[in-house]
Amino acid sequence: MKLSRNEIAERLAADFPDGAIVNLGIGLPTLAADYLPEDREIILHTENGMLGMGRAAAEDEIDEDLINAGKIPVTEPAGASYFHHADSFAMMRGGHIDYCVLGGYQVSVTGDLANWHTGAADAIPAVGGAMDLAIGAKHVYVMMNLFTKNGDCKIVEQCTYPLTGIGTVERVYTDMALFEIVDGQLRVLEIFADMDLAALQEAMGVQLLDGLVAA
Amino acid sequence: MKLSRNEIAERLAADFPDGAIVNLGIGLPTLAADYLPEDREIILHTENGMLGMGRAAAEDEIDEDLINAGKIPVTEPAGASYFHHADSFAMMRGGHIDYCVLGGYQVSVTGDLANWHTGAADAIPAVGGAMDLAIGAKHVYVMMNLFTKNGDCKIVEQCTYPLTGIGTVERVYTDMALFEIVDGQLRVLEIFADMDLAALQEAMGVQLLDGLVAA
Amino acid sequence: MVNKQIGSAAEAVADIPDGATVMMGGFGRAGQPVELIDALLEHGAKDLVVVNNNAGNGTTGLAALIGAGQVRKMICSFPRQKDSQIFDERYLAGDIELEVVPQGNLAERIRAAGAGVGAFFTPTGYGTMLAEGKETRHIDGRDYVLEYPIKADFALIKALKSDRWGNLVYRKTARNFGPIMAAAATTAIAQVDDVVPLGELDPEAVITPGIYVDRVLELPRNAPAADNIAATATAGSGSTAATAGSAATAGKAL
Amino acid sequence: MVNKQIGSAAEAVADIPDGATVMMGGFGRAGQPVELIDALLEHGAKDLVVVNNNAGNGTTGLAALIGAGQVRKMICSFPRQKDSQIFDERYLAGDIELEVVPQGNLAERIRAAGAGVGAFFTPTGYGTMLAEGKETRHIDGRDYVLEYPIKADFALIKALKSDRWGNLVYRKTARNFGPIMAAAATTAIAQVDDVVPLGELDPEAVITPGIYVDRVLELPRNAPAADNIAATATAGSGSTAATAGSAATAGKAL
Repeated sequence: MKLSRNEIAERLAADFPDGAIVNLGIGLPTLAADYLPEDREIILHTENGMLGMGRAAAEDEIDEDLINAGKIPVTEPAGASYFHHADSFAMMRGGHIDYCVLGGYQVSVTGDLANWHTGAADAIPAVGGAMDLAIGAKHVYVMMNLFTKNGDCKIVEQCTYPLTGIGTVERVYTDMALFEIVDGQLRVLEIFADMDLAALQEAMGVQLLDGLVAA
Repeated sequence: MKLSRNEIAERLAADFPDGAIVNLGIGLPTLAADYLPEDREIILHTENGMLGMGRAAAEDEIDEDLINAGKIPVTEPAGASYFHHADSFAMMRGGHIDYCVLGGYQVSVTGDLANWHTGAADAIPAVGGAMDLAIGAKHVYVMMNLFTKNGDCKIVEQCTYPLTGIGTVERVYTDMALFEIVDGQLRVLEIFADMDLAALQEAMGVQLLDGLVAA
Repeated sequence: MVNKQIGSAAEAVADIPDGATVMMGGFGRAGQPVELIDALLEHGAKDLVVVNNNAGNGTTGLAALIGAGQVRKMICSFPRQKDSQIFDERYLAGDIELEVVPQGNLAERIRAAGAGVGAFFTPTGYGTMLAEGKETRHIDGRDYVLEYPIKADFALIKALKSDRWGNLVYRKTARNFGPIMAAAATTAIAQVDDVVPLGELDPEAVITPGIYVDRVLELPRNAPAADNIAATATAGSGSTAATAGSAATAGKAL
Repeated sequence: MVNKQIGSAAEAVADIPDGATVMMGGFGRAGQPVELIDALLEHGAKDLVVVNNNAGNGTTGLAALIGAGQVRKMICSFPRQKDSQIFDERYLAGDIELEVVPQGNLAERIRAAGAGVGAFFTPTGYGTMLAEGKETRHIDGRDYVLEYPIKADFALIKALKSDRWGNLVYRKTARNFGPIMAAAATTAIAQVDDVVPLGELDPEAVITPGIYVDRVLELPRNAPAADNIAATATAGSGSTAATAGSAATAGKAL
């Protein structure tokens, strides 16, 4: 059994503590916004200049001046504030965002992240705010499937794609397991797939430390 | 005949064009605020975070949250805006202020300015915003008496006091004459004192170019 | 008396020369100075260096400018998008230069230009291909890359309201690059929904003080139906729409 | 639920340890967090490095803190004033260190700390004794000095209003160093006239987003006469005044 995209998002969202300030990267990570625990106040930051961002706007709430980093219309809840782009990225670079969640092409066992460029010769490079988020948040989480469609493990000894940030990823939430990287060591915290640690390690082809909590 | 402090301020204020954005340094330069031509809009900047600053506050207008760089209560006219200290000095450093007027201990013939420190061993150094203004404004004007009480000329070949800025002064408004420094050359534009160029040059002891406009 | 209001988009951009560096505000549609960009297209200046977060979407605005061959180089963070086909084509054909900058470095470099900072050390991008060849330094336990300011000759931005001094307030996430681009450009041109009398903007809420703004063009967003039709009918020309906008406010005491 | 409001000035500063670097907002009286400074005096933390524009005036506030021997070093732009006698005396006796920084470099170094900038080249001070021994560089026709961020463990600032998230609005020139100090400190403590319900502050006019603020202390400025007397009577202790402040708003729905 593997987790669906929504289930990964839900598992991830459960880990934000009350009061956490969180930036959800465009694409897959945005899903986590739908699963924020209702008994906690999670404050969302969006790179295009808003703190306390609301949920996606309903049809009749759409306002072209109020969008998230993925350019999707959102809402303005109580407590929101706006600021310009330099202030918004100062917030990241200055280490004020508690958590950011990014998608990933590859994560290395020491926490390097590659998520912006396939390295293909004819690819047009486009980085957006990924590198700023990767180095800026206090806790950088990655959310992705563990294997590519071709069956390649996306957690690797060393990234082969161009890097986004070095030694920055702290946790990787995947469809098959949850990983933590501490002091350059990769540890499994939970396995969702129907396999044990040894089988997971063999499938992945990288050294795994046991961080599983006995059920 | 020499100009009084108020007359220097009036002569200086007459040179700001309509729409000029001006920072008047604390002390003597602040006097110019009283002589701004009424038919022109001169917009005052104060380093402590206000653009479009008003005149000194009357007794019943005093508000401790509304002061100028000299900590004197001022007023808030229409068109004013507030900003924090980093934004205020970015405005200077970025070259957005049209004119700043500073007091001076010494100005060199090439436009160096000394106005913050006597160099005395037991003096406590205090610079404030002087160095930022000296390098930041598009046009840096100095307003001072030409001679010290001891009779030393304050326009000198080379400053002996510690510098505030290098090659930055464009005009010097004094009680005896108005000077301009262009391309490292000192030129007299007007003489207020009852003497001719040769006499002024002899009194000052520095080389003067003739920039006097025939009356 | 200071009055920065200008009558039409065409007039606002008329002196942008070939070879100019032009910043354009906006993140997606929010804050995009559509009519000013359209006017620049019509004006025809060539060989432009354009600074924007993206490299044009669809077939209008910046995309149209690129399509018309007016842009020599793009400086942006995120050129490749679903609908960036005009840029993509030009780029892959080698017809346009591209400098990709991480978005926060882009913003900070623009900010540095306005703030008179000569260069700064940023941790963003360190060790990546976007920092290749750049000076690096280890400071206080962290690795940094040295980045330089991005200045512009002109900035085209959009705000909500202005007064005749050019003080600007923005609206929601449409603020984005506007304030820093206005400060980084020699000449900043703002299109606004509404020019209000001096003193009507809250001094505590002015985001871009007028010192940074050179020209203000009023183009009412929520104008009465008749005006809206006029504005739509002339989209692309800019100047007529702008005239309509000015006419709508001609009676105001500024 | 996030609620950053704290009950008293004493509580707000209770964990400031000896040796801490403490930023204090204010330019003259405007924006000076008087009660928080008084509480720090009473708290008694020693060996402090204090960052402020000045080095204390008269015999209260920062001057009193210096007089009590709690400050090891001042980082400021303008220590010497007509009424800075307490600092002057200590300094001339060699009892306190002084780092004089041009005011704009001070502001930009504080801003850099909050913005994660490792260092920056500034033209201010180049060629002067305040740049002696510092790295310089010629960039694009101008000379610059390399300056480093000033970080703090704590910032004590004053604002007009807050909500329970710590969003702040300021008032007139009392804004000054508040926003940048809040961002540069690990723990930012703001005293405000009024804590209002979440959603009551205009999101366009919030100057310091709550992300930068850790503790909010309500001390009504224009409280009814009775409260004013209480606040005045306890000036210097801080905690009782603060309790009065909290009581005044206890009935509010936050």
